[in-house]
Amino acid sequence: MLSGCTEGVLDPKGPIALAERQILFNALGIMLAIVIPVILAILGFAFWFRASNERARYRPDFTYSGRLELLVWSIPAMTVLLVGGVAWIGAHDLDPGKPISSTVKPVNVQVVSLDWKWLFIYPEQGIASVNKLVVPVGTPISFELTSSSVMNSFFVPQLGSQVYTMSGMATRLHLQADHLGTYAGISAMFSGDGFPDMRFTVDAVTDDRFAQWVRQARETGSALDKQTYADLVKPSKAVAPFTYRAVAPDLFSSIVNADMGAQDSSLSICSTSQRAER
Amino acid sequence: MNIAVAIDQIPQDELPSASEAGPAPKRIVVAYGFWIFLLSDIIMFAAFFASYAVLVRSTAGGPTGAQLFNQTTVAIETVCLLVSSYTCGLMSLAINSRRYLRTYLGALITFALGAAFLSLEIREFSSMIAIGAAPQRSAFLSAFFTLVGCHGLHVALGLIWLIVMMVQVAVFGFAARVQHRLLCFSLFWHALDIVWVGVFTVVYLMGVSS
Amino acid sequence: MTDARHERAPGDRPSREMHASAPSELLVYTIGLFVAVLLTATSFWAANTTLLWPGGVLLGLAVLAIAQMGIHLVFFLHITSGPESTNNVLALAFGVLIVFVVIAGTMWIVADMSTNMMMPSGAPMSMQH
Amino acid sequence: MNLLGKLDWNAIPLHEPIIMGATGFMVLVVVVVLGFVTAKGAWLYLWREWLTSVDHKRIGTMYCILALVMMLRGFSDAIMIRSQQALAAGGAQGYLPPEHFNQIFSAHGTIMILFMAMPFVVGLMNFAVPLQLGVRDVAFPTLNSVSFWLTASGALLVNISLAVGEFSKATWWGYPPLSEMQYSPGVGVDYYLWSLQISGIGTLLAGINFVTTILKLRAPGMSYMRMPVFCWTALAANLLIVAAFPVLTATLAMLALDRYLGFHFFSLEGQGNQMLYSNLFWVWGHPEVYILILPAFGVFSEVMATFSGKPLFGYRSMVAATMTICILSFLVWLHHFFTMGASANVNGFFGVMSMIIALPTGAKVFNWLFTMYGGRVRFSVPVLWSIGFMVTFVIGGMTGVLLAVPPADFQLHNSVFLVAHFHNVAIGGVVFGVMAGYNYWFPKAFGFKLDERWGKASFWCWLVGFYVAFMPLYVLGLMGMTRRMQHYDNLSWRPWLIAAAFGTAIILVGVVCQVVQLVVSIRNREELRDVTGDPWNGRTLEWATASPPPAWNFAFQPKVAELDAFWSSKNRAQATKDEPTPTRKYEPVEMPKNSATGFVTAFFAVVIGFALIWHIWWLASVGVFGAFVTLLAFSFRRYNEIEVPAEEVARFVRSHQAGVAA
Ligand code: HEO
Ligand code: HEM
Ligand SMILES: [Cu+2]
Repeated sequence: MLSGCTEGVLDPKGPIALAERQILFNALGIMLAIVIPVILAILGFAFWFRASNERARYRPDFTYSGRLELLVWSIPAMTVLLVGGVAWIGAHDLDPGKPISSTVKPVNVQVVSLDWKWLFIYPEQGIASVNKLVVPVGTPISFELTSSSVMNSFFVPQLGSQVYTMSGMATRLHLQADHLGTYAGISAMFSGDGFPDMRFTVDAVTDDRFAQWVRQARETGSALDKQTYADLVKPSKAVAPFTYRAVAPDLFSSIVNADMGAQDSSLSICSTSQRAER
Repeated sequence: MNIAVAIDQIPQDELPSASEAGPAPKRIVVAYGFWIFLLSDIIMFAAFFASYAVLVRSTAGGPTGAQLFNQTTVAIETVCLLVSSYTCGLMSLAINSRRYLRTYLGALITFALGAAFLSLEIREFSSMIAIGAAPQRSAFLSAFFTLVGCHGLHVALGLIWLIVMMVQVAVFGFAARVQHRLLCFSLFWHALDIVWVGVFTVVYLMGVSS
Repeated sequence: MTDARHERAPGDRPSREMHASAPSELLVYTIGLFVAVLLTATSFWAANTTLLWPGGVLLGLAVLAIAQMGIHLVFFLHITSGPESTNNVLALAFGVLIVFVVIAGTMWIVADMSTNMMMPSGAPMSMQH
Repeated sequence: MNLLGKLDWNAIPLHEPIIMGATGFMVLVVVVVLGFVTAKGAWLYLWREWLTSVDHKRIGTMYCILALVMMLRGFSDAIMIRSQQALAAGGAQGYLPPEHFNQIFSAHGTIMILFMAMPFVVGLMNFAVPLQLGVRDVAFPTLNSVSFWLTASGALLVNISLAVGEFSKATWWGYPPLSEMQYSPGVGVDYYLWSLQISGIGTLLAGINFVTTILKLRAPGMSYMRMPVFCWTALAANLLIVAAFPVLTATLAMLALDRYLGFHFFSLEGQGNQMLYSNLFWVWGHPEVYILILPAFGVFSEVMATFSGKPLFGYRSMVAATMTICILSFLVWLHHFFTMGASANVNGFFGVMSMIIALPTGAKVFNWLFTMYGGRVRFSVPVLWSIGFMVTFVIGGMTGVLLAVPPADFQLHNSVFLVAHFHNVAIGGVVFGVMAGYNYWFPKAFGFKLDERWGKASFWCWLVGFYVAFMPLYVLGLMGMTRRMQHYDNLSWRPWLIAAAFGTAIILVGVVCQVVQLVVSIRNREELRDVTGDPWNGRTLEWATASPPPAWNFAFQPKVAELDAFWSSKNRAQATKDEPTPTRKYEPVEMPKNSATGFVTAFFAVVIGFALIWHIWWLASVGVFGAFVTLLAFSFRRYNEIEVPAEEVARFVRSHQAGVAA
């Protein structure tokens, strides 16, 4: 029933999401093995030892049993040991900051969450895109993420792990799409009035189509420099996707550093004061 | 059934250990309650210390601790507090032996030393603000002013409390309730010293030496 | 004044009847002051000397501070390990545990995240570095 | 300078029909209540017997009333969220615009955790703990009253925000930078800050009071291993309060400094660090949920033992589990932000620590199970809530452990799967627990039982309603739905959200049944009257005195020689039935005197809070001064105790015994 539902975390389209679904199922399975019997026992005991049941033996002195006590602590301990192992190993294997091992050279993408839209910068290709992420299939994507203002969380459920975007910092994430298709992307961290519209789409395309898209992008739209960025950063909701023909090379790092040093604080201040006026 | 009977049926034998001795006397209850309060207060300070530790390098291009702190002032402040803790202890001794004059004298010296500490701190703060090192300058300075200022606020409250207590000694004498409060006061005052040890070590000395 | 069966109030000294050999209270406070001043002076010296290896200074300051807090507890707050103040000590231990968890945990977590996030220079980090 | 700070007529949202309707309704209720009190001429009675009371039973009762009222408020918010999400699919925007919707869920979370669940558990502890310990009151009765009224002040401020200004739109976490002045320039976050700050201080004082009470005031003979389990869980919860709430106080103070004075703790400029807030918030936030659940565990322990007609199975192991949870709950907080970018070692460590809590919790579940084993379980209302809890909570606990697996959380964090998890434990654990406690101790507090039929109806509606309302959210979370969505595009979510709304409607019926239960029980109180003081065949000392207990709780100091003192004494008395009542000399009882300190201080706290929210500095100073003078006046009061004459005590006992005999 559930797997029939599209677009969820149970319908993975990449290695990370696939592994995470497996971990989810494994952990769930381990726990159900104990939780279901417990639930049945609760209902069974309650039913059998109801006061009106003449056949149940009344044993008011049954208040301690060393053997049962041992059992009581060791059954959950076994489960915790198993699930804890899964958690520890999983945390290392699927660490969002860990690059995906692959023979294919990864594509780098820099992600900036704005109020309330997403900016994707392709530093090697020298282009940028708003609210639409295009990636070649079978290629690891290496993300660096930051925010122009409040906290957000970059999340493509069908590709796997989410990670926060925070201004003044750059978080890391590695994902990969293994199947052609279009996937939904969202912000998973509440960021104010425009939050529900902070959606983007992910197009996983062939290498050729990707190259073609890059070429197209290079030919259309305007260039993204500090001026146009200052325009872009103004709060807006439900923005239709578009691309930038070129990107100022150090734009991402200046966004990350915007509020740190005095030199470029105009970038973040301008976004924020406008929003405050609302 | 008859409840009075039921309670009487409970065997009553010797009560050996402290945990079975029944409700503790008021003095112990009050002091213990205050003890728990102090622990919670120190945990609050822990949150400020943690924030300071996290933000100490975040000077946003502004002045650092090493540039701002004057060790001589800190040393004098420390001596004031230490000696005031001592005189506060002497005051408790006077209270236990119910000597008015010594109590007032102890309180007076404690108060004077506390006030001296406070005025030094205020001087330090205002001179920092005067050269632009205000809490709004950087995260580091926000954390500094908050942590140290919170301790200073406690000292100020302690001074007000001390005045109130002396009035109460004058009005009620060494009534049990006044004695309990004085016990709490001395706990409070000593605990502030402990916090100050943390402050001068972490903020001033480590800030200057590293 | 306190019932012998009960534990002691924090801040109270053991009653004289029970410990006839206990030193005079004035002496206790005086020793406390003396040792505290000594430790404070050592701290100030350690922070300013060039004789010590820099990393050692921080460690030394930390140890001196903890020692001094202990002195205050014992000589000014009269905390002892005796059975008549078990509850006081237990509460203190709980508090110290929480203080440790809050400070160490916060520093650990934020420092870890900061290093992971390639924070630009001047980034927040723990003080030990 | 403006005398009213930021306050003016625009602060009252006259153009918002929904808000004005809610406000009108609230005002109406208040007017009706006040009118009723006036009509009955009960003001003096109310002032003397309740508002200035320092009796722990009265204060406990008022806590519970506050919680029940706030539950209605929080629940109305929930209905609005649910109906909005059932409507706003595809292009539809529903009936709540974002700025309104965002306030509602923020208020719902804040209210449910801090002004519903907290007062309820504190109220139950207030009522039951001193009775169970066999003492006359808590350690600091006047402080207790201050605590209660400060909590009520916070709740009042939250409700004022409905009519004057707005509430926070920055979720119940209040994460900066969203909650900084820059992004939340309105007064909403300030309402959040000061209501939490004021009630938080009240809670902290209550925590100190209860730790002291439990550790220092127990009936003679009640060693730790003879303390009722509920007292143990109360001790653990209050230790957590004492340890966790100061961190909240500090954190909120830092955010307030950022907002009011331009400090840079968490701001974007000045190199503030937003991660620090998240970190400190959860240092408090995680223990907070255990502060709520531990007393609920205690209630279930009492209820299961009493209604199974057996001592609690594995008492020592229960105590050990309680204290283990108490300590462990301070070592897991990072599981609320696995996705912030910590390294694998940190995530792994906190993931594993979180799971370890399942160990003592599991031990508890098994011990309740074996308490039923060999018992005679009477299915009264409290037991139904308890069994409903056991089944529901293990599911919620399991999904919690699932979320504690970092890679799983990378996908489920902030999804409605998480919303389902915490409602599963908060409703299935805390709400069921306080409901069990409410039904269990009500006859003790008022001398008559609650109606069983309506109680059962309410239970079944809540149980079924809960499953219908929240199981769909697990599915939706796996389908990739995030929390806090004012509207959404994905039409395949809609059927599930409609189901959830339907479930909420069933819960609504349950809530109505509860109200009816109370009304019916009050009306039929003579039939439901319990004169014995021991309606359930109880085991602990609270059942050894009359219902409602006299102000002094026990005419004679009970002495305790074993666990379940009252139960064993009843058994022993049965064996030696014919012995005559020993004649005892009644002694006068010293009781703490009533005091208006709590009420007046809290009044000034509201003034301070309101003034700070609206930047009315002079008024804030007046408030501080007023509070200070109030406390000062209290400290100069000459007599804090009154003596109840021996004859009055004797008269009460005799009339009670006559009632029992009749
Ligand atoms: C009363 C409240 C309550 C309780 C009791 C719990 C209990 C637990 N919680 Fe939950 N929680 C609560 C309230 C919340 N939790 C949250 C969020 C939350 C998150 C963060 C998710 C995220 O943000 O992405 C995690 C990882 C957990 C884990 C756990 C665990 C492991 C337990 C354990 O204590 C459960 C232990 C119980 C078990 C396991 C069942 C019984 C055990 C048996 C039968 C033994 C055998 C079973 C096993 C060994 C599996 N919680 C939030 C979110 C707040 C927000 O974001 O707004 C809230 C309010
Ligand atoms: C009585 C039935 C209840 C219903 C129908 C209900 C419903 C909801 C809904 C629909 C949300 C918003 C989910 C989202 O963000 O998409 C929510 C959030 C929340 N609820 Fe409840 N709830 C109920 C009871 C409770 C209780 C008893 C508690 C706590 C003790 C609670 C605590 C919370 C919290 C903390 C939030 C998060 C608020 C935020 O996102 O800031 N709820 N609830
Ligand atoms: Cu948690």
